[in-house]
Amino acid sequence: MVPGQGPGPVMGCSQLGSDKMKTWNKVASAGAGLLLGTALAGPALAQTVITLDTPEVPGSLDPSKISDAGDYALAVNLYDALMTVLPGGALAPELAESWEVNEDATEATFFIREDATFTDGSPVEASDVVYSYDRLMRLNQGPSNLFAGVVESVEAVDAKTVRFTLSKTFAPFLATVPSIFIINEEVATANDAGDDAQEWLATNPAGAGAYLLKDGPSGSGIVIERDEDYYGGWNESPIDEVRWIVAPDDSTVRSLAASGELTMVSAFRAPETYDALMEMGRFTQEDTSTATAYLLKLNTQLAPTDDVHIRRAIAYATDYDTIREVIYPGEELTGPLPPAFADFIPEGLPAPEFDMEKAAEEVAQSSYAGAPIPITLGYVAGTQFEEEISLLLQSNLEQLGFEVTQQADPWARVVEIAGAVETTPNVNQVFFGPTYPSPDSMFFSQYHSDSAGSWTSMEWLEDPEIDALIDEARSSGDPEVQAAAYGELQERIVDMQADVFLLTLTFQLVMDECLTGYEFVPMQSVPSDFTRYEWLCD
Amino acid sequence: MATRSLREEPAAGAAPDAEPPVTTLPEAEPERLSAAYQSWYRFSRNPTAVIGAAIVVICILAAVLAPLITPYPSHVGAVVDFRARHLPPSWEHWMGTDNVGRDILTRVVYGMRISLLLAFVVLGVAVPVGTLLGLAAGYFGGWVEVVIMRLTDIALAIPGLVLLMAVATVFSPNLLTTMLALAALWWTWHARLIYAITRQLRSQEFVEAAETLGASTFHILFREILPNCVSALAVKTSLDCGFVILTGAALSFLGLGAQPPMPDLGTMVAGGTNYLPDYWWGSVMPGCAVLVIALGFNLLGDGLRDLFDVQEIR
Amino acid sequence: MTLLSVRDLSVSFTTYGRTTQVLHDVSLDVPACSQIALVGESGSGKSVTMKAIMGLLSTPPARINSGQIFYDGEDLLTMPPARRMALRGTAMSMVFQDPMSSLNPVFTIGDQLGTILKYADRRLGRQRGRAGRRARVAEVLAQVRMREPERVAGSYPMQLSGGMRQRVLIAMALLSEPTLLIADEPGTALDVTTQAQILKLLKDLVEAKDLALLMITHNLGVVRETSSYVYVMHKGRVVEEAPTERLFAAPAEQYTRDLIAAVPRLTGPALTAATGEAARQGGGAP
Amino acid sequence: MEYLVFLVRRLLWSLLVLFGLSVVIFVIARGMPGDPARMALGPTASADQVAQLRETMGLDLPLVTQYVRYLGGLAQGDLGRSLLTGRSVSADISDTFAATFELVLATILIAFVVGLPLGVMAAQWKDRWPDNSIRLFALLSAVTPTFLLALLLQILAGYVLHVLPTTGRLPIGAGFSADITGLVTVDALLKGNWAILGEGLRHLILPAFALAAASVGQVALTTRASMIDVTSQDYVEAARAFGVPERVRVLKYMLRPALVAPMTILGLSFASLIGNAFVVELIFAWPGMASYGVRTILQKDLNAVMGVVMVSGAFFVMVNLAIDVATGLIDPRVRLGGRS
Repeated sequence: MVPGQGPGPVMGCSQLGSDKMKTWNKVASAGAGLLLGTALAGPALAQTVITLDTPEVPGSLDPSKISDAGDYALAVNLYDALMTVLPGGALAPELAESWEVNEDATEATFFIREDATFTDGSPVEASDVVYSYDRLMRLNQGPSNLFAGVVESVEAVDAKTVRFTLSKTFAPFLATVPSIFIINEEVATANDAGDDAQEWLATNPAGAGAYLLKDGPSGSGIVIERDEDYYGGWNESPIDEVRWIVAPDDSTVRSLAASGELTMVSAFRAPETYDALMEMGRFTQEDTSTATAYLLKLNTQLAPTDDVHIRRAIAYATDYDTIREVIYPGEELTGPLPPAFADFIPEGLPAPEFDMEKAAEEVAQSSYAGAPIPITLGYVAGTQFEEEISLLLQSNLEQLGFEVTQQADPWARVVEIAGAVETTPNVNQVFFGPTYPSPDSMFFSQYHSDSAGSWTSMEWLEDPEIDALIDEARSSGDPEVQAAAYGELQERIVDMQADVFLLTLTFQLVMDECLTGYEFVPMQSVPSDFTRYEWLCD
Repeated sequence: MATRSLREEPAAGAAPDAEPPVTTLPEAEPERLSAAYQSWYRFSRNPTAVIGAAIVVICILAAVLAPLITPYPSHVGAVVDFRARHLPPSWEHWMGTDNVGRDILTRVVYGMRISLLLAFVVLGVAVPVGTLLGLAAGYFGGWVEVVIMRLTDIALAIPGLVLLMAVATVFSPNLLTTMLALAALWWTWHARLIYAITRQLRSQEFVEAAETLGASTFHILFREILPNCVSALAVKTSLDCGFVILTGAALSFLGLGAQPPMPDLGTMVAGGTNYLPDYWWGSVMPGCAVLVIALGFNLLGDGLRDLFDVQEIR
Repeated sequence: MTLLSVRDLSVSFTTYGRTTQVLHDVSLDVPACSQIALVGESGSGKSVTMKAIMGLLSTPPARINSGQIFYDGEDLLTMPPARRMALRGTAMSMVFQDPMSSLNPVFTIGDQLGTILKYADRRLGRQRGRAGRRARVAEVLAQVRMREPERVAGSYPMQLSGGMRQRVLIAMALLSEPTLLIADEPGTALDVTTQAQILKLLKDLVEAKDLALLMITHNLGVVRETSSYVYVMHKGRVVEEAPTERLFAAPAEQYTRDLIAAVPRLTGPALTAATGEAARQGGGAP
Repeated sequence: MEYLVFLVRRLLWSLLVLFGLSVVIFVIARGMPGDPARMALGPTASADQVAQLRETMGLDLPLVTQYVRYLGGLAQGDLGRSLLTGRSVSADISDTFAATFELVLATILIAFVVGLPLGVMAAQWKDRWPDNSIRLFALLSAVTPTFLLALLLQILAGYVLHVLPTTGRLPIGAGFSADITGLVTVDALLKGNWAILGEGLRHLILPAFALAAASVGQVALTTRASMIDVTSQDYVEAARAFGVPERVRVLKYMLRPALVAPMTILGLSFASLIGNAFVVELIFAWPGMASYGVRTILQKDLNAVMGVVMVSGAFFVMVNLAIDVATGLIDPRVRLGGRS
């Protein structure tokens, strides 16, 4: 029987139809590719594809090397961890269906889901967790610093049970567990060329994540596609494919959006860019408050910012409104903790104010009064808004008798000059958000002596009382003790004006009207886990 | 004798610009045209050369007189006026304003200062060094030649822009580093040029005559040979001014320029890209300024080339 | 019968915005099978005259103000360009002066001669294939006493000596069997003995083939050896003309007398010696 | 035979330059302030860890020993391990080099296909309006800052024309792997994949033209100068006197000897072409060595930076070797007389 002639089976007809359709589609897309340049992806039947821009593709897909939000955004889709973080900061099960913590919080035991599988179909077992953790610590990169000196050992109790033993009580420990992505030990060791499979894992994922690598990574982008067999299951209208296109400049982002290639735009672009995108009509903008603070870190050990009056003068000479309204969108920030940690912020912390007269009074009270005061303003080279803020501050400080030197450095150099008091500029523009959902992440990295010499702690506080308060909160399982310590910490830091609290970062998330599911997660601060998104249009 | 110019002794492969019959003419002519007149005639009839010279002179004058002629000299520093940000070109701001409300024309003129300074410093180092090494390699030959010329070969193979970026991450990127690094790579071009000329001249009679007469090496190098390199050097240096400015702009575009608030053309272009295409003037105006200076020096160099008749220099 | 006749030729040049007349009413005749010399110092206008005859003047800057150039009774200056093109390089041919620069350094001798022959054939409507051209090139090279014509044809100019290159230039002129040969100071760039060989070769060829020769030179010794009639040029004018013997015997003009006095004697023995040398080096006669 | 000698001499010569380059790069890399091991481990590492890595990296050995080790690695194509990606630098670079190579190849092609005819035309009409306009155009394209041109082209294509893509080498997710030669266009051609070939070319146009502009100007100006130089040579006059048609004179007798100069110039200025390729690659997100190079530079990933500079230098040497071979074929003077 010849299909298409006479009343054949319904199945056959529709197949024929779709076959024809496919062939036609191929021809059309080939022709269009040559002439018009429509996307080449082929038939794409009812595929939901999301395209977003990124300033760069991570150098390595290795989850043990995650050092910034961009790395994390990719890894969280390719790999799963024992636990995950929900919007609002609550911890939720992922590979582990449940966990137990012993009384003095020195042991945590995780029970892995029976049905949890890696993308190659093999089951996720306790040995994989042990391997992943040990490898993380061996490489000593990425999130390993969260565990050094805290975790004593990780052992497999049985195939599906794994126990973390801590060397001391460490209250925020559970919040750090979502940072350990679980690697498929079997695959990794099979590809280990004596380098802990670093070479192989740099370009090949071996995880239990919801997405598979489809294309890349290359200097122009990376593509991941949905794993239909993902053990965690899928929502009704999932995202089938996610493409990151490298767009180094804002102008590239805009031209990509103008030619209809973007469904979602990355954060941290210039406000002008978001305005222009919104004018294109097919995007929605969602402004979300984040847990990221934008600070001027003042070097408290270097003249003239070693004088609290000078530090206060700088705080008064900062034009917060102009910065928030014109230069960089954000909300008020009153102290070290952003509003996302509202539960821990004590009442009555004064809001910073812009008052040149008070600034002049503070200068007059300082030991540097009466002569021109040399001061260095550091920021990251090439970031336009940081330059604008630095210029704004310079013009105000010059009115107060400061002699300003601007010091723009590439990020790698900022990291380096943060290593010594003498090389750290007086004023440093830094964004800092929690790397795990706990206030401890904000305090320990920025103000504890153990963190000295890092870009996160360019204040050079090295204050024993501050250290004691942080340690107290860490080693106590009691939320009230913690809250009290955090409260006092904030009051002290605000009073000594270790930082100028510019603003709380607002995410200007611009995405296609059809895309939904974004909610802010206080970890690595990028909207990234695409299992949580849905596509609402056809 | 000692100051015969290259024009009278055309280099091998280089032909006099004039039509062949001209060389047979002078005696048939009632009045001989003076060399100066010929030069001036050629220069002035070459519109591009005149335009080039004009551009260079105007740029240098503008750069020197910047505080007097720019409309908002204070905008060189940290002046911010966010109400006036991104104003389009107008009568008050011929080139518009930048992202913090400063007058772009003012900053472009001051930026030219930096560009010109860069060119003068880089070539101020590279030309004497390259000339000395080229003279030595060409005159002494032997191992001196081998060492120097092999060094130039290696230096040519170094991708300068890439290396400079690497160097800049170690030393805080600033103008001085950029200048020194550029100079460290640029001398090879001049060394090669002077080397080629010296090798040609070394075997010529006036040099041999001087050698026979027992003139000192110093005398031969600097009194006999060097004067014959001057016209070629002038052409090369003028062309190079343009290319040093271009390279400097590319470097500062990549973030290795002067520290703010000092205006630097390449940095201004890079900063303006965030606001393209709506506020195009932020990038395009300083970019065009780079283009115009580089064009000026190139046109001038071209004109000088015709004037001195040293065709082999590109 | 007069093969080439230049009548009242005036040429001017415009350089650097000034116009200078370089030829003033120059007239000369080259009868068939004769050997004529045009002599003058640098800048006398002899090269311009030659270029005007060959149609090689660049206009501008040159301009032919007046005059005629008859070849075989036809005015070259008014004939259709195609006709003139057909004559140039074939019926009237030229031996170039500088063996160093008149050959293209990046092509083999055979390639260059072959190309010239190919287009000469095309203009004259001759049918000759690649092999035919190669044979003709080898034949002409042999005529100029090249010992291994095939090898020479496969060489690049820089692989040949100056004298050999000069002979290649003569071969080039002979390719299309011309009736008039204009020689522009052949061999002046060579050493004296080699030059003498070249002149001897040229003279032999001209006589053997019954060609008319117009020899352009500043060298009165060359004039005496190669011509039967002389035109003397000075400052763009023909100042004297006479049969060679008479000119040397009784120069009419003071300028000519000065010229003769200024030239060192090129004596017979030198020439003879040179000829002997040629016989040794250049191989046997064709 | 002479040609073979010439080739061998050039080859040995290139190896010598590469060796010199490796010394220079090594000295610069080791002379840089800052401890590479410290930088590799980041601010949280302990002194013990740093010392251990120093030992692994061989930083505690005498400099000469370190260099010999480095050279030994180079000879085997081993450039060390990248701190940024954790992979071997040679693997990283070989992943990205093909894209750079394709871009540069296209650029050289454009430079000659556009620049050569312009130069020839300008020389033919010397000092008349076509010459003047071509010269002005060539000068303008030679002095237009590459970054400015790249940005303007991107805006033009992205906002005004919407005809050409502004980033990348192929549409993202095209799923084409250039596994034969590494060049997308060539591989698409070999595999007969016309759609990919079209896309590859469309993506190549803007970056290649942005990068080629300077070279187009340079080639046009040099060709013009050397054509004019050749025009006044006696052999051209001789060809004219013997009735060789103008077309043949220009395209055969003049162009061939005139070709050497623009080719040589392009070779000598190839290092700046590579530098500009970095700028262009960054602006158009071309997945070549640039983005890798820039990122490793910013991370002070020393092995990778040395690798990128070394490979760029080797690329320069390779291209110049190829140019030597080609000019040797074109001009017997080069291969017979050698070149100083």
